[in-house]
Amino acid sequence: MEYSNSELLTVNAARLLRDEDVVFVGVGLPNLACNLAMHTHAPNLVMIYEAGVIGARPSRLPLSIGDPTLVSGATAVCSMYDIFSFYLQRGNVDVGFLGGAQIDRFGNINATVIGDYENPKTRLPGSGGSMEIAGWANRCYIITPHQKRRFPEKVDFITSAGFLNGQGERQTSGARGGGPQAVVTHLCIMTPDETGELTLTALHPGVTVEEVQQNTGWLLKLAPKITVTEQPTSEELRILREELDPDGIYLK
Amino acid sequence: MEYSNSELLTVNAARLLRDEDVVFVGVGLPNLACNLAMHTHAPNLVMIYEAGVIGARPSRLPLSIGDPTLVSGATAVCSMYDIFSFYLQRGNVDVGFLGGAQIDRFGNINATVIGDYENPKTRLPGSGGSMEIAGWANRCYIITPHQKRRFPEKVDFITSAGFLNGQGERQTSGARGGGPQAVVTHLCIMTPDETGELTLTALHPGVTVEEVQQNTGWLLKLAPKITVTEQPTSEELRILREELDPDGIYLK
Amino acid sequence: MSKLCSLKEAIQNNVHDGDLLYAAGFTHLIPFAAAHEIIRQGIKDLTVARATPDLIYDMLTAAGCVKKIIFSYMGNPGVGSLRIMRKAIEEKQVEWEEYSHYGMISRLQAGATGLPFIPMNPTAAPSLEKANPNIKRLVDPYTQKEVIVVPPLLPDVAIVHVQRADIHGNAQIWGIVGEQKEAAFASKRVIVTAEEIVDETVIRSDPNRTVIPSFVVSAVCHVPFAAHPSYTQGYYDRDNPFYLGWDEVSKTDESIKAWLDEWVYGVADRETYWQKLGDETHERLHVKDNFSAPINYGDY
Amino acid sequence: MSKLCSLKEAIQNNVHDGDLLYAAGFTHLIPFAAAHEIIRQGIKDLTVARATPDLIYDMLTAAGCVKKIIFSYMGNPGVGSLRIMRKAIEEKQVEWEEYSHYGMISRLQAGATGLPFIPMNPTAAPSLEKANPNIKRLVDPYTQKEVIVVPPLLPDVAIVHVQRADIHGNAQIWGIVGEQKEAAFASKRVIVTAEEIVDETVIRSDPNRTVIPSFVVSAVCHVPFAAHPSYTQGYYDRDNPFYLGWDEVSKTDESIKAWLDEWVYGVADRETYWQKLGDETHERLHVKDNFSAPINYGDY
Repeated sequence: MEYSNSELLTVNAARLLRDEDVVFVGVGLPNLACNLAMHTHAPNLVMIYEAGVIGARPSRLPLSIGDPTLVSGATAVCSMYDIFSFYLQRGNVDVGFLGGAQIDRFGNINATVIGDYENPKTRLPGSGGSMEIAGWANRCYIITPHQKRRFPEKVDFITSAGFLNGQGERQTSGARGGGPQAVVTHLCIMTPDETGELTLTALHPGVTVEEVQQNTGWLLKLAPKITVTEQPTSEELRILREELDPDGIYLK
Repeated sequence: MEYSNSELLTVNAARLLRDEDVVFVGVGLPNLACNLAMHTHAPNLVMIYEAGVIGARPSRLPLSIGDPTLVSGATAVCSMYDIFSFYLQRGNVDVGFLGGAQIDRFGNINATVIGDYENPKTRLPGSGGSMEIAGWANRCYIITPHQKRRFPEKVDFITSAGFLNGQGERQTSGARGGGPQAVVTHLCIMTPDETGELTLTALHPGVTVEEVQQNTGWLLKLAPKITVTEQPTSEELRILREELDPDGIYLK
Repeated sequence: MSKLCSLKEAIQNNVHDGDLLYAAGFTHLIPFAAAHEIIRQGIKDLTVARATPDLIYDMLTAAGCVKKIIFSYMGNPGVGSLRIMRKAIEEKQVEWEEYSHYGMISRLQAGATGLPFIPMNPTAAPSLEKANPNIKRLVDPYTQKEVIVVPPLLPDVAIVHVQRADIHGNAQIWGIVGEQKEAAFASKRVIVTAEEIVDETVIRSDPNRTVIPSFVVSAVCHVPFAAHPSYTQGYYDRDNPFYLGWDEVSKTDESIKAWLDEWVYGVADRETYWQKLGDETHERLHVKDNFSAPINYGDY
Repeated sequence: MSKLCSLKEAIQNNVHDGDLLYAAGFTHLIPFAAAHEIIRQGIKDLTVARATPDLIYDMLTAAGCVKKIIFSYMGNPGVGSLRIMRKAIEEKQVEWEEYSHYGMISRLQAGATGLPFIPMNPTAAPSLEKANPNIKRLVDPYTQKEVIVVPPLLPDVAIVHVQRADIHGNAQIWGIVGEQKEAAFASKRVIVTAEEIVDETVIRSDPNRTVIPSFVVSAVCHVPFAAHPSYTQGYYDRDNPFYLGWDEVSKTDESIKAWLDEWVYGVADRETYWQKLGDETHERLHVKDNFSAPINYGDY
C-alpha cells in the first residue's frame, strides 16, 4: 500500500508507545500517533496536553492545543501550573513528543531563533512547554521531516536539551528525564549511542544510508547493524485515513 | 442588661471589624464575633476559614473548623495550600483572630508547649495556621480570658509572633503583617504602644486598673488616657442569644 | 485497567511495617475505615504524617501502630486536647516532628510537584524554626531578603477518601478539598476509598472536578461511610457527639482498649461497623439533598 | 457591593498608559473584547505578558499599544507564525523578555502567592537561561543541587474572561482553566468579563467551581462572546477559519489596518462586533448542550 511521508512518520511514532504510557502530546502528528497507538497496541494510553487536559478523548481532530473537544469527555482538567508541576516535573509523564526547526548531532532542539538571539535572523515561536518536556519526560521522541537545514551539526540555540555536547553532560545537568530516545524522520530512525550521539539504527523501506547522509548536516554515525522498519500496515493506514484524519488535514 | 464574659469578649471583638474586611476566622468566639459584625455594622465582611472556605454563610453554628455547613452556600472553596498562599501569604487577609495558652508583654503567643520543648511539661496543640495568621494578616486581634497564668511577662515558646522583644524587632523580621493591634479580654483592651509593648487603653464597664494589674504577670503599662468601653447593647446581645448561639454553646 | 479491590487487600498490599503514611483529609473525608483496617492488620512502626492528627492518629497511636508523628496541629477539633498523642509525646513514647500548617502543606506541595524545597515568607515567629532543623533559610537572589524553606514530604503511601471514583482510580472530591491532591501526588502508593464507584462516563462528564488521576492510584476500594466520625460533603454529617465522646474514651487505657475491642477488633469491616452504629446514628447523620447549578461543557 | 460596569468604563478606570497587562486564558477564554476596547481607547506603551501572545497581542501590537512583550510561546496556535509580533521583534520595534511555559507560569504563581521566587528543577537546556538574566540559580540547602528560580510577575492589571460571575466579582470557570487564577491573584487590578452575570445563589450553589473571589476583582462586565475568535467552553466554539484567516490578514500593513478599521475602530462594542459577524458564523460556532453529572453538596 502507498503511504505519505506524514503517514510513515505517524505510524513509526505510534509504534514507540507502550500500553499505559502517560504521554505529553501536542497537536498534529504526535496527536495522531497517540490516537493510532490507542486504536492498536496501547488501548490504555493516557494523553496529557499542556493546556491542562488529562485523558482526553477528542471526538474530532483537535486543531489547536486548546481545542474544546479535548476537554469534553476528558478524565481531568487542571491548571497550567499544575500540569507542569504535579504531572511533568513530578515525573508522572512517561513520554514527550518534540519537534523543532533544528535538531543537532546530540539531539538538542532549536525552536527559538535562527541566527543571534538578540539580533534574530528568523524569530521562531520559542520553547512553550518543550524545554520542560525534553528535560523531564522519562522518554522523548523527536518527530520531524528529514532535511539538511533541519539537521545542523550544532543548533543556534538549545531550546530543549538533548545530550548537550554528549559524554554525559546531560546527566550532570540534574535533569530528571532520559532525554531523546529516538528521532523519527521520514527517512529513518536515529537513536543516541552511549555518548548521546545520534546514530542511524533503522531505515524505512526503500531508503538508503546515502540518502540519509545527504540530508544530514554532519557525518552521521552508523549503528553496527542497521535494520529496516516494518512498513505501515493496511490496518494502521485505514485507521489513520478513515477514523483519525478523514479530511487529510495533517496526513496529506 | 446583664451579660456574660464571653458575650462581652464577642461584642468587643465584633466592634473591631470594619465593613468589607476579609477575616481569617476560627470557630468559637471569633466566628460569633464575625457573624455579629455582619449582622450589625459590617454586612460585607468576608469570612475565610483555614480549611479553604471563602465567604461562608453557615446556617448553623459551626462546631469545628471543618463543619460542612461552612461549605454549603459559601462563595468559594479552595485547597489548603491555596488558602495559605493565594489568600494569606499574598496579603489578601485583612484580619486574623488569635488566642493561646500564653500571651506576653509584646503580644507574642504560645500555643505549643508549657515548659521545655523537648521535655514538655504540658504539650499544647501547636501552631496550626496561627503562625502564618500572626505573621501575615494586616491586623491581628487576640481574644482571650484575662488570667495571670495566661499573661506571663515572657512566653515559654513563641508560636505566633507579636512584637518579639519590642523595639522594632518585628519590623526587621520581614513579616508582612502589622501584628497584634489589640488584645481583647473580659477585663479590658490592651493595644501595643510604639515599641510594641501592650498598654492598657480601655477598661470594660465596672473594671478597675488594679483588677487588670492583679491578673497580669508583669507591671502593665498604662495609656495616658484610659477609656471605658461601651457596654454591649441589647441589640448586640439579642443577635448573639437569639440568632447566633441560641443553645449557648459558646456564650454560656 | 481495574484497580478495584477490598480495603483489606488494599492495606495488605500497600501499607507495610515502618512506612511513612499520610492519611489525608483536612477535617473532611478523613479515612477512618482504612485506619481501622491498619489496626486490625497489626501494622507497626509507622511514621504518620497529617496536618491535624485528629482522632484517626489518636486511634493508630492507641493501637500501637505509630513510631513517629509529623504534624502541625494536634487537637481534637472543636473539642480540645488529643489525649492519647499528647500523652505519647509528653511521655516520649513516640518521636515527633512539627511544623505550622503552611509549613506542613508546603512540604506536601514540594513532594507532589517534584521540588527539592518550597519557599515561604518569614512569619517572625522564631521558636519552631529553632526546634526543627528541617526548617531552613535561603537568601532570595532578587531582593537579598531571607525566606523560609521546607523539604519535600514523600510518603510511602497516602490514603484518600473521596465522594466518587471510577474503577481505574480517577477520583472526584467536592466540599473541603484540603491536601488530598498534594498527598496523592507526593506519595509512592495511593489508596483511594470511595463512597461511590461510578462509571467512567460520570467522571468524564465533569473533568474539572477530578482531583486525582488514575495513574497515580494503586488501589480503589468501595467503602461507604468510610469517613465516620468525620463527614463526607453531601453524603453524611460530622458525628459531633462522637468527637465529644472521644474526649471521655481517650482518658484511660482501659476505656481506650474497650473501645478498640468493640469498634475495631470486634468488627470485620466498615459495613459491619456502620450497621453497628445503628439507625438512630444513621438518621442523625443523614443530610438532605442540595444540588449545584448545572454546568454545560458543550458537545464538541 | 456591585462592581458591575460597562467594559468601556472598566478599561478606562483600570488600564493606563505604561501598565503591565496580563490578558489571561491559555487557548480558551481569551479576552479579545477587552483588547479591542484597549485599542479603541488608544492606550499606549503597554508591557503585555502572556504565555502565548496569540492573536490578541498581535492585534494590540498592530494597533501600536505595545512597548514590550513577555512570553513563552509566540505562535498562531495550530496555524504557524504570529507575523506581527515576530516582525516587531525581528525589527526591534518592541522589547521582549522570554521564558519557557513553566518559567512563565511559575512567575505568575510566585506573584499570586506573594513569594519572592519559585523554584523549578533544571531542564538541562542552557540557552534561554543565558539570554534572560531574570532566570537565576540557587543551591538547594537539603541536597546541595542547583535549582532554577524565577521572580514574581506582578501585573498592574489582569483581564480574565469567565463563563459566569456575580455582580460582586465571584467568578467561575470550567474547561481549560489555564492561568486565570494566578493572573488574577498576581495583579493589582482585575477586570472580569463574563458570558453571564448570575445571581449570587448560583455561585454559592457550587463553591468549588469558583476560581476568582470578589475581593480581588476591580470591575465586572457582562460581555457575551467576548472570547471570539477563541472560545468559551459550553458557550461557543473556537473560530478556526478566523485563526487561519489571520495568517493572511497579518501579512501586510494595509490588510492589518483595514481589518482594525473594520472590526475594531469601526464597531462600538462587542455586541456590534458579534452582530457584524453574522448568522452563518453564529451558527458555525454554536455548540450543543452537554451537562455534567449533578453534585450534591448537602443541606447542612
